[in-house]
Amino acid sequence: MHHIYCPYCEEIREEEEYSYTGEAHIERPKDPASISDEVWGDYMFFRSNPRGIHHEMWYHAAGCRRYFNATRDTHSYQIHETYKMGELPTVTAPTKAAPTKAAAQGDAS
Amino acid sequence: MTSLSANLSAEDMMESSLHHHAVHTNATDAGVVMKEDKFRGHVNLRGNPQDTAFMVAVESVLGVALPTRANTSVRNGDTVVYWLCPNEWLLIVASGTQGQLEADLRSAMDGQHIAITDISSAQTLVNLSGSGLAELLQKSTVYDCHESNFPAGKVVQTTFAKTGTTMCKLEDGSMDFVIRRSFSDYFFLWLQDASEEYGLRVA
Amino acid sequence: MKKYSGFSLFKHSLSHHENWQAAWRSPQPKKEYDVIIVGGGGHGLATAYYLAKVHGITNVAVLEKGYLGGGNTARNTTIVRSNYLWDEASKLYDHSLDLWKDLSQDLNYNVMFSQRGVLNLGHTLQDMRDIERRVNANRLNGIDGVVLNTAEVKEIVPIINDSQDIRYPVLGASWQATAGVARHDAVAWGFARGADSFGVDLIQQCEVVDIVTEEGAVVGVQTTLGFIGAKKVACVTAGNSGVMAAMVGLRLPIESRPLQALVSEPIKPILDTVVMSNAVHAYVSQSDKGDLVIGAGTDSYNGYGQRGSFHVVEHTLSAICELFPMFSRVRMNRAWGGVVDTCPDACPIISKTSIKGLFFNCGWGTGGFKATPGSGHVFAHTLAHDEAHPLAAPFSLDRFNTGHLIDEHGAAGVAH
Amino acid sequence: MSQVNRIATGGRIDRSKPMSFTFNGKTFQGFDGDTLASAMLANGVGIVGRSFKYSRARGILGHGAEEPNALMQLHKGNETIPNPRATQVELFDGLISSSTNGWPSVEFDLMEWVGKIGGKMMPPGFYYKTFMAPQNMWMTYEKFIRKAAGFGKLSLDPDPDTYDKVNVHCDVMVVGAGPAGLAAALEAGRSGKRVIIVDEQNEFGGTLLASNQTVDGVEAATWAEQATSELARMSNVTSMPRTTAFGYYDHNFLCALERRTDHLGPVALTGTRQRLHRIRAHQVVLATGAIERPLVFGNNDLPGIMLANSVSTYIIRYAVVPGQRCVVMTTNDSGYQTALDIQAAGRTVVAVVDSRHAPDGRLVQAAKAAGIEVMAGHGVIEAQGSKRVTDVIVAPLDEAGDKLVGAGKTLSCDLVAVAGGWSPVVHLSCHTGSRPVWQEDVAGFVPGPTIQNQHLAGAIAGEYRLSQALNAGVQAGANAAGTQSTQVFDCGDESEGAAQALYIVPHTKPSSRAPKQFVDLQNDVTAAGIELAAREGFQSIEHVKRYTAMGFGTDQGKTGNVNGMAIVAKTLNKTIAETGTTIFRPAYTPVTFGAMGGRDIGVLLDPARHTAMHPWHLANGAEFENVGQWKRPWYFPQAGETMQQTLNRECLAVRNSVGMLDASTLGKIDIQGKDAREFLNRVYTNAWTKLAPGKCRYGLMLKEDGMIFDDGVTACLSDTHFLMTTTSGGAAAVLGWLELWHQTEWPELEVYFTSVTDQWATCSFAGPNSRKVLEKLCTDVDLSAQAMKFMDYREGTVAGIKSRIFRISFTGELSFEVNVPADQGHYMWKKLMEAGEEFGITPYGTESMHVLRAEKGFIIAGQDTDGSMTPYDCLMGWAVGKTKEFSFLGERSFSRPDTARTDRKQLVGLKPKDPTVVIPEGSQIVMDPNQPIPMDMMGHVTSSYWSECLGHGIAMGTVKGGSDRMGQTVYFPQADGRVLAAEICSPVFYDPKGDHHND
Repeated sequence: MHHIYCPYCEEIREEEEYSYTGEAHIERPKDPASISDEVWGDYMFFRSNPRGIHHEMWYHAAGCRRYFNATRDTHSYQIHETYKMGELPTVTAPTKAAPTKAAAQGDAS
Repeated sequence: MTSLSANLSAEDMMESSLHHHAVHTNATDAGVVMKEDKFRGHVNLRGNPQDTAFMVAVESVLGVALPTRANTSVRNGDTVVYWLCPNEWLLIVASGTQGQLEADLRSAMDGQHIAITDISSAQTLVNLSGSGLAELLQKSTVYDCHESNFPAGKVVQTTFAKTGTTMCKLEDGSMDFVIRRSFSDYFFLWLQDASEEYGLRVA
Repeated sequence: MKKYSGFSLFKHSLSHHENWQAAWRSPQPKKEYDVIIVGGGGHGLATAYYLAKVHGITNVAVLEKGYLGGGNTARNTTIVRSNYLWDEASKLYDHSLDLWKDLSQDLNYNVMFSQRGVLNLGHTLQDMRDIERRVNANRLNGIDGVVLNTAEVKEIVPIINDSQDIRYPVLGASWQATAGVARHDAVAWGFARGADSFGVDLIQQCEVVDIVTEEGAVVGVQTTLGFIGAKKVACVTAGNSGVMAAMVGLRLPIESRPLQALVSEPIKPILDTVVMSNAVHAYVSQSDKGDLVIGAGTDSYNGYGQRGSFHVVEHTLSAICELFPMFSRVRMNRAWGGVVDTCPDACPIISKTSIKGLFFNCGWGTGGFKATPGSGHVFAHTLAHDEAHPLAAPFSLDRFNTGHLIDEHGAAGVAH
Repeated sequence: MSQVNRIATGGRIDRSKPMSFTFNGKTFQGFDGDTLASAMLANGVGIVGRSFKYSRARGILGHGAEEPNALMQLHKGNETIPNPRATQVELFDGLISSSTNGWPSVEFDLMEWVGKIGGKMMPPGFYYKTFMAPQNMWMTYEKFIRKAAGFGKLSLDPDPDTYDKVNVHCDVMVVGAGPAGLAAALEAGRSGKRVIIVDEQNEFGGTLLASNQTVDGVEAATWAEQATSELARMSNVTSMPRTTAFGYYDHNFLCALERRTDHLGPVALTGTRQRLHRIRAHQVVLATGAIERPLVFGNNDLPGIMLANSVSTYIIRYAVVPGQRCVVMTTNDSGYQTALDIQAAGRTVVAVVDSRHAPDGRLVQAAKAAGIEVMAGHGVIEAQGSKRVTDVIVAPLDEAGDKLVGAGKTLSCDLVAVAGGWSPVVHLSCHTGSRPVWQEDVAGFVPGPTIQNQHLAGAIAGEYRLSQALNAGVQAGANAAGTQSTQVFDCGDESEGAAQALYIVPHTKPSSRAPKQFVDLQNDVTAAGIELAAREGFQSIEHVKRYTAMGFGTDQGKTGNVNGMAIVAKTLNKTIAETGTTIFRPAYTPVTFGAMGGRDIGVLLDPARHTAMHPWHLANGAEFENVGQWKRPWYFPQAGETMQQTLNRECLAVRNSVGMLDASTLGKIDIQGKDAREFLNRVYTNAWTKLAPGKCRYGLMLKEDGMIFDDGVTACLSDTHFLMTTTSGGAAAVLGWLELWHQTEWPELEVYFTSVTDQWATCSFAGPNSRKVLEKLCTDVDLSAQAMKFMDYREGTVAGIKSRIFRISFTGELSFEVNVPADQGHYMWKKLMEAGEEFGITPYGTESMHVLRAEKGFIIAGQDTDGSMTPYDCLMGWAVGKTKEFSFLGERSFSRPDTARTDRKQLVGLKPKDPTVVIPEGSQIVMDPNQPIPMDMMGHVTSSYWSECLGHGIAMGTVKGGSDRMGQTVYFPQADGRVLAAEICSPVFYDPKGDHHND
């Protein structure tokens, strides 16, 4: 049962107040019309899904109704930090850079 | 209330979402006492607290400065202001004055990026008190309502059973709850069930 | 492989069961294999079995970082059904159901496939519309299924709460009589024993730490037991698929979520079928040992911890007590979690990748157990021919670029 | 009946409060303070149950949560409780109990013979090896197998009890109120921190209550009482006996079950039977103690063979000696304490059989001094007897304890107390994913490393001696509370002799041929079975567990697991550390479903949301439909009407005069800010730049994949102020969606969103006479067709209430929606009903609303769409802006190859060939009704109704390439063999030109 610090309410609150809303720092392509189906599909569906450090968004649904980011270990469930939208994480994965290429790119039938 | 025609009183036309529960009442030594503070004016205010023009304008209308510390509230006579999030407040004012308040605020903040929304009918204010309150709260919300964590004046938005609430601790130790209209029947059913062992009185 | 039978049991009892042979060897890895299957769960072992049996490819290793069948195979609620909505999905799952029917004899291992029937309850008018739609689609695809009203549900499950005054009354259900449950461990062990008998190397306690490629093609894997060469690498690693993909700098349309399940203490038989309700999130059957086996919903967050949050279990149990008021006095014996690989359209990925020789079979989410034989069967074909089995073709990765998703959320909800 | 084994004095029972109870129909006496188990033993009850697989007679082994055998069926009727352990059931007067297995009785069980004969054929895994042929016979075999399944029975009646939950928070949570826990709680409590201490037993004290040691000169039990009452006096400490911490979840969240009335029996049906405590603790102290291990030898499951420490507990705490002539088998000093206790209780100690060759600890000396025979370097290799142990065979062992070095001799006895060492209760520490580690010097698994704020104290960390436990408790309490303490307790328990790590006592025959040597009594797992599993290749400890079912019982292997793991290790020539352990899962002891369901059942399962007009709907006999959490009127039947008759009446009223719908449940979002228009442009498919104040527009909302996810009408109140409506079920999701995009992608847009769903009550009245009705009540708005056009919005006064008036239509008729503050909604509804009376205004529900909109071909998102439909698929390209500057959400996906196909399923109208037919919703659509199965399905029927005003059935459905198939005939094969047919047509069946709503 996660116990999560809301950077807006400035308190640790119970998991029941929040809903998880997916991987953080995924930017919508600036000009969707100009990009390939692969890049668009990548943006919509493909995720890094690491076992370990993960930057993700939570929505304080039963609280202040703000979205914020968390750096959480998906294996130990330890939350290293939470930070406001627009801010960058201070804790990042030590290992090789998060994969950027969607597995479906190129020939993938 | 300005919107009412002269020959009709508020009571004739208005019905709080908890109206049909007013009949429920039992033991005078009830451990939980529920009192609805109905028909108060509820106004949701959005704006940028870093913008002094905004803060000054609001204070000039309300007579108190907006609370900018998380989970706090201020009071000024009949007016209560709850902090909801860094750019959102709930103003609870005397019944029927919300229309005027909205007008005053709009004129005071003409041209600013704000939002003012009258939600007086969307929710109601319920006060719970009594010797059974602490335990009732433990049954009803995941938030830690112990005095060491919940001093008078604090405002918390959290879960209440399977719905949500905004709650505020009062000086006398009782608690005010903001309950959404459409959930108020559920709220009362829950209250009845959860306060069974303490006894419930509707004042 | 020494045949199992009632007679062999009797024979061995005379020698106090001292002479049973091992169900499978514990070999050291060879230098190279034609195919390396990463992941010794049901799907991986089934893939190895059919590779050897159907396609004659036996220079195969299954690498398992823990123990065979120790992941989701050992953690699911063992429901087997094929009444999915869309043609692509229902045909794949029904192919699997066909294999289930003869699996025990095919493997000479009793997987205890018990066709006791599965009910999917409807609680709202829209639920019932979806059920009608799904059952009609199943029927015209040759998959058995009927729509039942509340009274007919009550006939099949006399202990169900059929009151229409409850919060979400049972309005009806879909009923697949040929669906049921199976013994999850036996499925993994049966496939393992079968694959081993064809010469497949099952290597446990061997974790793949990297996938080695040269010029965009797979050449092998780096493991805790050293490098092992391979012409083809097939990842059948469910919740860990994202981790595998990351080894070659790829991402998948998958998020790994905790899925929890629990069992009660054993009680005398009281429930003879499988009852599922997506709407109130409750899935329950009773095992041959007497425990009520219950599936809860997925947690909302990514998690590899094989455990979830308590409120998810609470939510399911309040629904269970609503549907079966007498279960309120039963006690939960044990709860656990698995790591499910959830896909945006709640359908699997059986696919090549942009890297030559690297294949993935994943994305089965909450519903993979039922597909074990079918998944292995079509994936083996895909590996053997470098070309998707017709039933697997719709489940390639490129559907996420073309938009040809097969959305089983709409009607299937949490598709246990 | 006399209590043959009850001691005249001592014990923590109240002899002045005798209590009678029944077991398997026989009546016995016990005392207040007894458990059912101690009372049974006091009365000389031997056999309490039959084993799961072999139906062997079983007696009581332990005295608490570890008990594998004594599973009871308590009470009668709907109060019956299956499977509680007799060792954990507090005795009360009138308690009714029976064993859960055994036919015709536990004393004489026919299944025992099946077990004896068939047993040889039933090694672990035998199911997997047979019952395979023929395939279809498994269901038949299974029927018989299932007959033998389960322990207790369940009543078929609903649970009469109530349960609830509380959310509690504390600084320090102490689990276990034995010596370590009490010391920790005292230390933390004195610091003023908020402390919660729980213990599963009826009183605090744990082992202190069954000890004749002293703490700083005070009797152990007395010290416990003093500590307990000091804690009770601290207002910052919550002490909870009868409360089991059963689960330890992430971030220091623990669940504990408080049993409030179980000890009073089923008399206390009022009040809460059990309460679940959901505890969030800053720091946790685990002081859960240790469980004594039995030893594995031939027939070690016979009644009369018990844990030594349990025998001592029965004697000292309950004043019960469970036998006359006792053999103690031990591998460490603690067994000697039991021998002394038995002797002190006036019964015979035949011998202490010690596997160690030169034991000489303090207790060993004491036992020898007391004249007790000690057989060092020996082991009990086999017990004998049918329904109770009558003899044991004792043989000399080598130093290591794994070989016999001489002939055995027989000792006659009726009680064998086994002391095989201790297993720390690590269960809770495992729940958050921490794997226990083997610690050689304490010969047990102790908790592994964890990231939780967790402290260990006492036997759980292998600190078995009383003084160790107390002092560790003090330090753990101090660490948890962030204080310092130098307090040290003296219990005069200076070090004992080293224990021997012995798990299975060798027999003259190999395990496979020796009498059954049980490891897990509840699941009938034997040493031979475990060796067989290893032989068959099940070498991972998890495999052994799964193949043999070791540890899968309701005791989760509390007594058997470590012995089993040791046997696996031995078989594989590994160390126990190498073999490792299985991981324990919640619950530590079984937890009632009802308690976890709490109050969230019945009407409280999920909130039911009501509109302001709900009381009127109730009073007027509405049938309701669940829409999301809302209760919406489905239809308003009148006496004697069938549902269809009601719908016909309601629909005709709208078509011919006027009808009214409560539309308050539609989601409403107030949007303010100068960038509101731009924001709408981005989230809706159509253009909002030119929508003038006082005008409304219908909008489609898509996910990025281009699929419709919600729709609704949005009104422009002013250039910077809009009111958006959403579907009833979608309101929360849409608001979250808008906030998501604003907060994460477009924070620069100056716009605010506020939910006003509950603020406005909406009376939607439609029909040719709707204007006339409104005109009667609205004085300050020109409602004429010229002045207030279709899709216009006005503010005005209706029935004296300031209202928002929309001229929008979901029925195709002239139609108005009056929105008033919900406090006045009920009043407004009544006034409109009054005003409409002369026109026969008719309230209608969602079903008629569905019919009316279907006659016009309007979609219902979620019914006609399913997350796989684009606007084009719904033939609603007209609602998609083609020239919008910003690429609105979902637009990009239209050009994906599959989404761009022209032969996608499209939503069309379906006109039944037989006008009297209403095609069932959900019917699948085929072109060739004679095609053999599998048939090619073209789509399905999403909506279908009888249209009274048109006089025929109408339907909407998805059809592949439907828009190019107008006029073609499609077929709907039904389950009952009928094949219905319809013609593909425009979905607009009624008033295609829209004269009515433009009227």
